[in-house]
Amino acid sequence: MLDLDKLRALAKETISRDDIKYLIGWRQGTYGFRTSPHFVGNLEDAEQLIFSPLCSSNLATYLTLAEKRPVPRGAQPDTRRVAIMVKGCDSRAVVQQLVEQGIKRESVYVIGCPCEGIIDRRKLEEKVPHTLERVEARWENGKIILDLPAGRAAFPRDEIVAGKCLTCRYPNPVIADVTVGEDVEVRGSAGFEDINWLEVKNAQERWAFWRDKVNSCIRCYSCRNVCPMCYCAECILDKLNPAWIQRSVNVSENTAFQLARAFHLAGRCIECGECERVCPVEIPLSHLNRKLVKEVSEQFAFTPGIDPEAKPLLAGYRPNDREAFIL
Amino acid sequence: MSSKPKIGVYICHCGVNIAKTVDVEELTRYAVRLPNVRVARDYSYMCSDPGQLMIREDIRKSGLNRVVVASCSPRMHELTFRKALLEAGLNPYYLEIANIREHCSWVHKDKQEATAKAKKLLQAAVAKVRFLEPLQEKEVDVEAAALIIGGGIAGIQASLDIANAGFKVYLVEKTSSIGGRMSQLDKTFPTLDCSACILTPKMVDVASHPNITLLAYSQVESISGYVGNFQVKVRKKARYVDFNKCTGCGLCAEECRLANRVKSEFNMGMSNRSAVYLPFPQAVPAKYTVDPQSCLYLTKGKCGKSPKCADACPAGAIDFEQKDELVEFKAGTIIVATGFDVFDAARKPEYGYSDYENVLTGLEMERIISASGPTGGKLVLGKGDGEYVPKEIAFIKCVGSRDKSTGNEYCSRVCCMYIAKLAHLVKDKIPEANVRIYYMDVRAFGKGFEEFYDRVRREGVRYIRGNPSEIYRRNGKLVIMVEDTLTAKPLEDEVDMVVLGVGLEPRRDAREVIDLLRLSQSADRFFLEAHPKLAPVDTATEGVFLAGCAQGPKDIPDTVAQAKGAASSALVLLSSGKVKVQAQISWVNEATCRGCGYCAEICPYTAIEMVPVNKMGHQVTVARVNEALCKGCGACAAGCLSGSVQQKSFMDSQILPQIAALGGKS
Amino acid sequence: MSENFEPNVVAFLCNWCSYAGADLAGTSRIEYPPNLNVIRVMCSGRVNPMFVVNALQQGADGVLVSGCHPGDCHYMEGNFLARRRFALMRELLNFVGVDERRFNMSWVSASEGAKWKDVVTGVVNNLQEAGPFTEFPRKKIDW
Amino acid sequence: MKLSKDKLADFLAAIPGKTVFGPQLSGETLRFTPVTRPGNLCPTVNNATVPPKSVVFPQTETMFRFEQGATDIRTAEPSGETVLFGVRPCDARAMSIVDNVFFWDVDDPYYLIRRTNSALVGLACLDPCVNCFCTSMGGGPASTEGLDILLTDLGESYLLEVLTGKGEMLCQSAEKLLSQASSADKEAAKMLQEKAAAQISRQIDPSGIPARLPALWESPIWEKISASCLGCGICTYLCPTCHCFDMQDETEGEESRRYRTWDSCMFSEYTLHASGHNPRPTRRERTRNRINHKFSYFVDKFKVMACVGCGRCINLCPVNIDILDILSQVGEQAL
Repeated sequence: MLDLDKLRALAKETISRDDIKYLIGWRQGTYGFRTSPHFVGNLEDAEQLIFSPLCSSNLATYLTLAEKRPVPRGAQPDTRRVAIMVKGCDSRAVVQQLVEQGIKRESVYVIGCPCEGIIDRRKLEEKVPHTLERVEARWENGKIILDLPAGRAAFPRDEIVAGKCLTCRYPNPVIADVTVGEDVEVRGSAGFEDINWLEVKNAQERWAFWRDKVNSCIRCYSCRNVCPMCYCAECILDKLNPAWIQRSVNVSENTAFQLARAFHLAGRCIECGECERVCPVEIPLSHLNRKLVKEVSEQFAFTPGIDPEAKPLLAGYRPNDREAFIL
Repeated sequence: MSSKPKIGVYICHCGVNIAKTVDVEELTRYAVRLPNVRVARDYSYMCSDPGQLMIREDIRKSGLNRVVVASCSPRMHELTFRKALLEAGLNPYYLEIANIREHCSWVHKDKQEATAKAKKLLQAAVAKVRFLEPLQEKEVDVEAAALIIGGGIAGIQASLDIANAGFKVYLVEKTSSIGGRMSQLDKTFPTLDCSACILTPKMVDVASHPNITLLAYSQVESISGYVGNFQVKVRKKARYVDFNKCTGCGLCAEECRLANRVKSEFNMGMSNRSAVYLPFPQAVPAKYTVDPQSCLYLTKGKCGKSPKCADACPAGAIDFEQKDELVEFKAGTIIVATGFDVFDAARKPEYGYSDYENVLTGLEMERIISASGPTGGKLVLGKGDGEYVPKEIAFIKCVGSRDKSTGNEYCSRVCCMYIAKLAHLVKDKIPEANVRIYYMDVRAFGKGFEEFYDRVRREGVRYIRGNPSEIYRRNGKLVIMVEDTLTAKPLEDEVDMVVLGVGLEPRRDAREVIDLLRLSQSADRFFLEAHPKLAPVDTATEGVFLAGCAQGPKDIPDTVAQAKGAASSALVLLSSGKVKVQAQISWVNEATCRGCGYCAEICPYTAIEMVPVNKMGHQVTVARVNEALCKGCGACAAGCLSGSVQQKSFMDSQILPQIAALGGKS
Repeated sequence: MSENFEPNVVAFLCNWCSYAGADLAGTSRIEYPPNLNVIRVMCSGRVNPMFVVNALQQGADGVLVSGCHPGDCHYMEGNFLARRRFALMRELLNFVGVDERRFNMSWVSASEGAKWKDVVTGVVNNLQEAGPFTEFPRKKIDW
Repeated sequence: MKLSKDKLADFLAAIPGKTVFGPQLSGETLRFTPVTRPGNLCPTVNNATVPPKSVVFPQTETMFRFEQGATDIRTAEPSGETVLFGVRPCDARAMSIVDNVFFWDVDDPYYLIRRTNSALVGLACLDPCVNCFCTSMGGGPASTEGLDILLTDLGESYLLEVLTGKGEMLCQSAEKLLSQASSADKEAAKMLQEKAAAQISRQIDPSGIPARLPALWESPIWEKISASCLGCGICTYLCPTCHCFDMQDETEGEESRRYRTWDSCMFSEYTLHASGHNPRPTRRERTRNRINHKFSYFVDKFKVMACVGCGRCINLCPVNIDILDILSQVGEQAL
């Protein structure tokens, strides 16, 4: 079990260093089961730092989301490191950002947090609706313990964790300058049970499934904006000249948008599941990503976000890549 | 950006080639209605002078700033029309071609369907041309040197022509001597010149030419760069003989412990040489080479007490410490003249080439008949006391040519005549011999060929039409099973020897050359020329030309002619000293580039580098294209996630309108 | 599907092999169905997989991407890069329920005019069976 | 009046010549879509994820059509009459607030037609969500502002209060399906409504906010609040009072249309000039604008806050940016 005092002490020590700009972690949210990204800039902020099964956000997004304001003439940009707390999946995002030169190794200080699974708020709220009081949670002996207003409750991990955690192969950070807590056992399935059921349906059934989902997309772009791999200064899908995708919201443009988003993550998606978590209309976006993860793994034996020195999948090839589909 | 598009559309009838199937008048009426089209005209031959004049006049008078030509493939006349634009003062890249001939009128019969398709193709071209941007053609200097790969007659001829024109030539030959296949031939058809007599003077010219650097016993290791600026790396294999000290006296070979115990490649394994050898007496350079595959010292590390060759060499030229040497140089142009391999007769087991020693290939027969060959020019069979003069001699043609079972559907072009020549030489040496030739067809198409064929028949050589099915041995004789297809009678023909007219095949290591130079192969696996008729010595790789049998089977005159053609093409580059580089290359919008480096990883030419730039006071990395290295494939553009890398003339903003035009129901 | 359905196919051909192969089919007067229209690119490596999605949106019933045979790419590697990209795009389209006959890829060399005809005929015949693309074309709804 | 629940289908069917929109499942979430089978209606669970503003102010709406090169335009067909069934009081109130904008200096013709052609049948909120704070914003679970009819769920039947002439017209066609409500029914409804109001535990007094905001323009709170903002469109797209739109042209062949589609001030390109300059360059300025627009500029112009306390932005923000938390920070900040 994670000792919060130790975590906060580490955070204080870290932000006191001259070469650290600030630390990105999590804090308790404003109500119920929410947590929020927390930017620790001083010792006081560090007191609110937590790490628990409720810490859903992939903070690696903030490494590339940070806006670069113009540096006044004569001044120097602040190039100090950003300290960041990462779960296993989040750490893969950091590695992939390194592969893609989105960040530099010397500009981040990675605090690894081994993770036994993150609560899916929707699953939990179904079991425990109408919770306004702030709730704390922790892992204990394979269960998740919640201090609910009505008293302590223990839930079997697999009942309330996010789908991504059930197939997680990297609960322990793959990159870290310092680690808090002990490494945990890999419990996620290596299979693709989450999408196999959809794959076996016929094309009409699959389209019926997706049309229904995509039809409800409101194009709020939260899936894209939350993605730690989506950090183009100007997204190609926002361009008006040429307009790859029109602004009108309908099945055609929505489908094209979601296909483009998924395809742009081919060989890059590190399965943090944030796109699906944030979707306000609950489109199972991870399915699209997972399908590509499956193909990338089966066809090319490739897993992104593991090796900072890896060559990007779609920037290379093997002469003997599968080509049974080619006429 | 440029001003509002004013498009001229020019629709070619191509005589009846297009007009017969596509309603060109209807197409013209349709074109005028397309957005931004100012003028649309049709004409019988748009590529003709009056056709081009029509375009130029319209540009001048109507102020057109974009041109669409609906005609043949852009691979035919894109350059023609670009020139017309340029002459009229318009940027030549404001042109788009709609291919309504090869992709439409020639492949469809129904006039209505073909016209409808032509409309779509035209609409797409108009959609694209609106978004085209002017491009500038840049020039780079051409390094005044040529690389020629292969030292056969093609490579020799090309080298001499280029060297005589005053340019530097690097001639790279894999074996220890130039001369190639021609040096193995006895006489040449149909004139019966002595092959060596006409070849060796040229070989000597090569060796002594001040402009030619001969790199024999060498192989090209790598080629990078681009037309005008190829960086070449050649591996000079160790000869274990000091090139400068060796006088070619041959004492080493005489003293070699393996003297007469190593099969001679030059004589097709029918005679023996030493482990240190000169492949044939007239070899150029006339320098000995230690064969690392057989030399006792090199294979076993020991040769008696000391290698006898070294002891024997008065010049002290033997040097077992010699290492391969890498030579690097720049070349502006490259000629590939790597020649051919003969068909491996063992792949036709029914002819018993592997089983019966009296079944020979044509090239082996050349060596036997040659005065410099294993028998000194005597045509005899058997050895020692069993030696006898063959009386019954058969030739079989099309072995490994025109034969689907071997994968070689093509005609090797030389077999008909070299067999006629060999038959003549046999009759010359053994007048009483019975010579017959089994054939499918006789193709005597060249200058003097038919006359020679006639002469050989008059000399008593019998031509029997039929493709033998099997050869077997009976009572010490060879029996040919064959059906005479003119009389429809099965024959069992008993002979003393059989000569197989084996065909020509691509070099077995052709793949290496392909990888080296990014060449393509045609269906017959020989190297593909840029155009079978109009660019027969060019390749898809700019600045690289083909000569000789590397491109396809041909006889000596054709080879020499093509070598001269390739030399002339190379000289065009070398003597102009400049070459235009691609204008349709990639370009990076540094403002939106996220610096991920995918494009740089993708680029097969390392034409993209990641460079640091200052954006609002922050150091960031962006991609940048080296314009001289970029070949304009556009793979980077398709791989860029933010659309920041674009290929000029093939930009997203130009292709998406094409897609829209083709997708729409017209 | 109805025999009369005439599919609309957008094809992306590399300049050096497939476009030249299609030219050769023309020069050789090899007849094939008129349902396929070609966009010329220099290399199959230029074809952004999103072009396929875009073509389907813009009214194509099917898409063909054709390049040089492996190892023959004029630019050495473009077709290999394209092969990977489209292997994935094909699976993704299939996963959302787009009939797999709608996306095709082929290797056609400059000397394979006859193969080009076979490819076009095959693609068109398959799409005739698959019928019009109705899943997510841009429609004039609301117009 | 009273409407028995088993007669709801008949009631909806009796409305002549009007399209009925109601909360129905679209994908995994509720939104207002045309009702084809009343059985699909989900009026009893939580409020719709997408507010009913999408009916009178569709996310994508054609304005007019034109042909390339032509000089005349063809305006869109006027939409038919609609009934919005099951509208929550907060969302109805939001529509009245948005009316201020679209009927301000000129009447927006597209909105005008859709709005005047629609009747709103409300449903009192008897089981508010955790993040509802309508009572703090001048509304309540049974607020009638903007509604033509208000229904209160009595278990077997709805208590039906006709609020406007439009509401009366609706009932006329279904007169036979309605029965008189007893005073006990009315009493029961009132009890339920009061209980619901009491259940709303998130409270704030926003009255001081408009005055404080201008003084906090350069306050560091904006930097802090926006630090975790992803810049997505959830809080604005799903806000019942947000009403910004972008206009674009689409062309197919020779035919084009101009349409408008929701836009969000949280997007970086919202204020991006063609020159590349952006007056709201970072999420700090955008977050500040969102709060100022709702609680300062709108109040200046229309004397009402552009927030009804529906709680959607709190529920759905991916990173727990909580508008009540922002307001309390604004309220607590030293000026």
